[in-house]
Amino acid sequence: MDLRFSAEDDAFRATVRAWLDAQLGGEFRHLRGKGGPGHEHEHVEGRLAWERALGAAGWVGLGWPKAAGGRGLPLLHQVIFHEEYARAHGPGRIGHIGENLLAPTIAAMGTEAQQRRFLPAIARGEELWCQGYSEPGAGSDLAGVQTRAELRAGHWHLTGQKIWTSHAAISDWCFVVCRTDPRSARHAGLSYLLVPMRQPGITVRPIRQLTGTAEFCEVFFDGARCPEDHVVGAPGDGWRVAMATLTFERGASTLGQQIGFAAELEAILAAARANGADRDAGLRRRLADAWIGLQVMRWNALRMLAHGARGELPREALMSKLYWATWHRALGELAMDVLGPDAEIGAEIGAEIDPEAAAGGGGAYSLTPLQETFLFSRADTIYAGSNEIQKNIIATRALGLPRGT
Amino acid sequence: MDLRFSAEDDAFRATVRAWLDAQLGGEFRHLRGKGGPGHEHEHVEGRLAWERALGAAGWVGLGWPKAAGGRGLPLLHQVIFHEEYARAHGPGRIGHIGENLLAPTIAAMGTEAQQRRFLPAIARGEELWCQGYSEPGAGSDLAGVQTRAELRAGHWHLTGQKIWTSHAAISDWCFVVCRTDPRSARHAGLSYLLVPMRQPGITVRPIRQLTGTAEFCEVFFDGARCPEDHVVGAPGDGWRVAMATLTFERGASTLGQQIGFAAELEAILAAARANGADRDAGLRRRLADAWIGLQVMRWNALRMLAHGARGELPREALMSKLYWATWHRALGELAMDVLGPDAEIGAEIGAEIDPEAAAGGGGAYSLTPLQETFLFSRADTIYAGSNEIQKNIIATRALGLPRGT
Amino acid sequence: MRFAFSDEQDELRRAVRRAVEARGGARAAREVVDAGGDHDAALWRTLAHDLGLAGLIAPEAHGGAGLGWVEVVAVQQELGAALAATPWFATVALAGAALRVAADDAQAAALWPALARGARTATLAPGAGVAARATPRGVTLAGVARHVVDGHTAGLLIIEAHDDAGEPALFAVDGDAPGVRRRRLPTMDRTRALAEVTLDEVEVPARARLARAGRAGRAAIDHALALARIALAAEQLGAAQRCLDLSVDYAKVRHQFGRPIGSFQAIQHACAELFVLVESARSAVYFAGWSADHAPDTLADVSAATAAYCGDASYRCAADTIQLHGGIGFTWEHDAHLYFKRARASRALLGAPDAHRDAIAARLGLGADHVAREGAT
Amino acid sequence: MRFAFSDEQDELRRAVRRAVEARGGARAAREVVDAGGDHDAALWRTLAHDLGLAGLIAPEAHGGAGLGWVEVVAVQQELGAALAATPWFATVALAGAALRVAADDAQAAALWPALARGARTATLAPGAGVAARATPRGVTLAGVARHVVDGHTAGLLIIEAHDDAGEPALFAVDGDAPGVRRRRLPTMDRTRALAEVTLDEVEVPARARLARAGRAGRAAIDHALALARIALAAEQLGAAQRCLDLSVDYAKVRHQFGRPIGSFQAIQHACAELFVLVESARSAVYFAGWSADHAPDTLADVSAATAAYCGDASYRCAADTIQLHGGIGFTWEHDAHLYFKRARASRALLGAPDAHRDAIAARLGLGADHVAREGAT
Repeated sequence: MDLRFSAEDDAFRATVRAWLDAQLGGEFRHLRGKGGPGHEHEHVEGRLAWERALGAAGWVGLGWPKAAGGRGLPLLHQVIFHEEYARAHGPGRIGHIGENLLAPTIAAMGTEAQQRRFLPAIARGEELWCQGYSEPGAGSDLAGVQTRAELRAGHWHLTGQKIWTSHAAISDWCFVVCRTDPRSARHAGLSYLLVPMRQPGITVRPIRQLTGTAEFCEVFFDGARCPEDHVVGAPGDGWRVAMATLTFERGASTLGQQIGFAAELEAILAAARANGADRDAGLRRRLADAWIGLQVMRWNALRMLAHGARGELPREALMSKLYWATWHRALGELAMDVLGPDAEIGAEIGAEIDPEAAAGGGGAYSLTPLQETFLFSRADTIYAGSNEIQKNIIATRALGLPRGT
Repeated sequence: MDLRFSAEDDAFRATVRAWLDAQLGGEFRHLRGKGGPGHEHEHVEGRLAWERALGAAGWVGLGWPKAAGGRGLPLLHQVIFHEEYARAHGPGRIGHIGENLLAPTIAAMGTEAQQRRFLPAIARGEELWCQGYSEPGAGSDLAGVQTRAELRAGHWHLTGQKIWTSHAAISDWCFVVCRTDPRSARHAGLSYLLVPMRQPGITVRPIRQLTGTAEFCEVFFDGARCPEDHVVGAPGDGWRVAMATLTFERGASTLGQQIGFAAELEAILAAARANGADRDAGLRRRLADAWIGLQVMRWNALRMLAHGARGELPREALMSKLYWATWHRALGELAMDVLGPDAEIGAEIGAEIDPEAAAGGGGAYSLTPLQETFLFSRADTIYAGSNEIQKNIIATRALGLPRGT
Repeated sequence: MRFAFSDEQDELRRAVRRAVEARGGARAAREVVDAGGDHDAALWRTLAHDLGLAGLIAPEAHGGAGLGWVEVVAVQQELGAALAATPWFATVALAGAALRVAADDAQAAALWPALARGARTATLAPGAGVAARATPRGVTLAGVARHVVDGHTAGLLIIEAHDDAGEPALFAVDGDAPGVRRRRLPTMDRTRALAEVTLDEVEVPARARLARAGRAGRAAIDHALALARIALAAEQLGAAQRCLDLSVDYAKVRHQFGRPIGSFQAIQHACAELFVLVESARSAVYFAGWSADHAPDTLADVSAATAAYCGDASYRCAADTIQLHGGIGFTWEHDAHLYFKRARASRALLGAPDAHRDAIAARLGLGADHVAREGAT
Repeated sequence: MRFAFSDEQDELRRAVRRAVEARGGARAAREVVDAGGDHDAALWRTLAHDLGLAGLIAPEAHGGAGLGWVEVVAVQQELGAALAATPWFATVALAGAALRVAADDAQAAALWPALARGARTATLAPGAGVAARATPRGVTLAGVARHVVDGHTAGLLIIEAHDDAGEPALFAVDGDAPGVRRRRLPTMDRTRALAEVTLDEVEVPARARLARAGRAGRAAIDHALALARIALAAEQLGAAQRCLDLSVDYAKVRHQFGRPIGSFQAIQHACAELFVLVESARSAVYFAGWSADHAPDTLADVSAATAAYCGDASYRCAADTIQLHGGIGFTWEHDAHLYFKRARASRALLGAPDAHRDAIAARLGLGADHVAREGAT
């Protein structure tokens, strides 16, 4: 048992910190703390520039194999990067999906031509990707995908609809799981296509969510095309490729995420001290319990990462989504209970409702950060595998219980 | 909306109360508060005499049809009887299964000969019944029954094993669901037999439970017999009869049960006031919540009973087992938390362990009443349909959700 | 014994249901929200004028129907199911409760008729934020009442104010009286407006103090709040039932993995748990409504128990409704978030569940010598 | 970074596992319970003499292995999995923690060797029930310590006692010293003996007061308890893991409705939730064990967090194990109730989870001016 970082780790951390401090204290100062879950609408142009700055400085693809143009850094160094990134209040990473999902997939299963075409642009922070998995009729059930692609004259022609697609409006590319064998069902006959987003035949419609902002999009394909060779793996092999993509997220960003959680918790603690909610023994214990839950989350993450650094992630890693989503949702509820009746009152307290904004439809709906946490965290237990799906996965994969029929 | 008892109700209540006070203040004084769930081993002989006294005074079969030898009293009068019975600390009713499960079944589905043979003896409190449903391989799943009965020379010959049978050791009769068509499976081919318990070929073995006492029994049938005409309904029709039995419990005893719960809660409140646990805001709220939960339980029961008095019980009645079992189990945990470290300490606090009793095997295991509540209430969410089964029933029958496959 | 609405009470309930459904149910509330408006004026017209419900509990002598809290429960249940954005709750269940409990005959005669006709709306502003100072001409009120339901639109404000000795009383104040400043607060739940009401040395005559003999001061306010909480609980019940209905209906039609999600045990058990909450809330609300009219001695406990139970139950139903709907339940388009936000706001209105539990604990004699013992250690 | 046992630590863990399995695992604890006995003497012999574990943390100079809390965690995890009824926990994890923290060199030299050899057992009696009065000859101890683990059998008692000013200290007292009366209490969990220890004017020399420079008084006791709680949490982890294993194994073989019950989503999700608890408890216990040896500054918080988490997690695992087993889980014959009773007892030992939360809340600066504010109102 040795839970210290090495001297080499510490040196790497210092390098990261120095660079981030310089950038986020300078040119990109206005981006500090912007973007991220629930805030993807903020400072989009600035954050696109930031992606290019990260790429130029070599901070994209830290964990990719060197052969694929990455730096091949060990998992713990990636973790350190994310920790420092969070501590420096780095803006929400628009490039996350390309860097951490698509790129490793192409590196592992793509052709050499695909690697040459796509990886450098991702590493430079120049091309952005979004993920085309979910559909209105296939949320948790990827095998229920109905978007179709037909091969004609050297191009795949796509028809169908994807949903819950983050960054669709600003992405250059989308990796799309779709049905290329019309007679197939379920897992068979799916393919994994790389589709340019900026073309006729693709319509993106933002989905307004309960926070009033639009975090996700619907993407409609109606005759959209991509070249025949923009398929990862063989046609019909899309299920396997799609599943592989899901395993590439090694959790390196987990500790960074937790630094964000810690900041939220600190804000709630401060609110409780300020409004006297901490005089209530029940709230005190819930606050302490939230703190305990966050420590345990950190210890879980360290354990998984320390293990993962030596190879495959252990079966215990299957619980991390369920854990943080449940914790964070409860934190949102705790925040509201700490604020008491004032929890209702929105951001522009002290100001009248703006009648013009209200007339514009949707009403002026400006939430406080804790209200946003409360509302947006309802999605945490739904997206990227709902709590129910996570428990199914733990039961069958970690515990070996027989699949339900 | 009118939640008052009528003058007629009140008069009936006065009659019940007077009789109970006379008996339980006199001849049967020593039985006050004895027996009942978790205490079925107490004062068995005295309680058998009590059953006969109840029968002689006309207090058995209050709700049976008059044609079947009952008094045909309305449901609210039955409720009043049970309330008064609980208030008077009447002993646990050994005759419950015969009176409230078997007798209505025979009244509704038995032959005239069966009614003549069995109902009067139950009404007199003279013949006791136990229920032969569960088996080691068929707990929640009655259709999985494997006990077999074969018709030879005018008698059914039984082979198999039942489990979780209350009062088996002192019962005269058992109604047994068993498989009479050996080629049948699941719900088909079952029959509902009336089997005398005092015969060779039946072995009863008490099951020691986590409280150290034996509440339930195993019953082994090895060549036990009953006459051919001791089948309720047609041979092969046992599933339907068995299901009907389960619907005859109309919940008349529910409010009486709640009076027992209220006494437990009062003891816990007193303990909290005495040991200062009520200085803890968290425990105060949990105690208040237990009190609230009990009020709601009572209001639920009144609503179901008032409705049931006019015909079929409403679908809402499907929740009562789940509600009280869950509430009571939580109450047991609350009792322990109120007692704090002292919760561990058993009944004979102040006395040394009795080395002889200890040497006798099993150790002297004398629990306090609150410890018994804590431990025995773990069974509440399991027996008579576990919480999981209750939720299945609510989902499919009350809410109309499609059955799982 | 009859533990259900009478035929007349049920007809009242159905009439309200028809009225809200004619407005499209929760769609009407959504339109109010999207327009940044205060109320669904059309629905209010129907309720107040066509159905005469503004005077539901007003004495018949003052133009009302003279009915009781069981009828309030019947109406509120349906308004809650549709998240109706009307002045009914504040006017009848809040201010009306206060008048019912605390107004003497002259005050009732002065205040009820306009309310009963639906010509004037009202609200109640409980709390300790306003001070009352006796003057030669009457009483001067000064302070701020926050989170006042419909406080910026109500024609009549019933305001709790405390004198120098800390004794509270209720005062009837015209919403437009000089010195009254009001502004709507920006709330997360936009289907029910909350306002801040500032009283800047507002002078009222002595008769503005509600003063029914023997029913004034703390006891009257507590009684009025007990009634108001039952009305709120009825609204929560209606909303919780609607959430369960939405969830069950969706679970029957939404397919994943080739079968309706309602056939999965996880979904079934979640719905079953909500069913228990909803039906138990119903028993509590009906019992409490009856108690309000017939069992005043136990009303405080019954109301607190009902409020605690329904506050938590309705929040849980609304929260789980989002989860049971998956992604779609998280969108602005779907009604789930409107129920969720209302449930959260209502759970903090008129006291949080834990505050009700504390009140019950105190009445159970728990922690009674808390301070004494703390001092001794 | 290595967040797992080293090879040596894991070999230690496996050796303990082999030892408890050779005794039949929980069956040995059951035999002790059924016989009304105190300990599994055979297992204690193996642990203390064959494996030399009585001296696990004793300094090498005093006959021990000089190892640390990660090793304690490794041992306790396996003892907990089998509910082992031995003096190891009280001797090493309770009294040993106190000696490690608070004994000066002379005291260590006097007390450790017999313990390290397994020739003497020991325990720790924390709490405020015993008074220490200085006398010309030394110190007189008087009072009652309750719920003392193995208090009636331990050869050495480390007793917390408070002087007239309320200052606490730890005293090493011979179990057979004149004036010491002890009796075993009848407990619900019979696998761990609790005793009441009465000190009737027991005279001890001044050197009985553990007095390592700078590590005495409240700070030393808190430090020792922080260590002890981590050891208890490790035991809870082992038991929780065993409960989950029992449940999962049963769910795979038990059939109802024609299929293994483990294929029902209700069972799957219940097991999945326990898995999260167990694995999180493991992370906490391992981290805490490492912190005990390497991060003293954060030890108090880490220990409290671990104790709170593991206390609740192990109780939940044991309780749900009964439910997941259905009727059979409720029988005396099945081990589930042994784990359940131990989990309940352990959850109340060395402080309940809520007490640990209160301690953390205080360190987070919550309610810091509680008393001041209460006084002001």
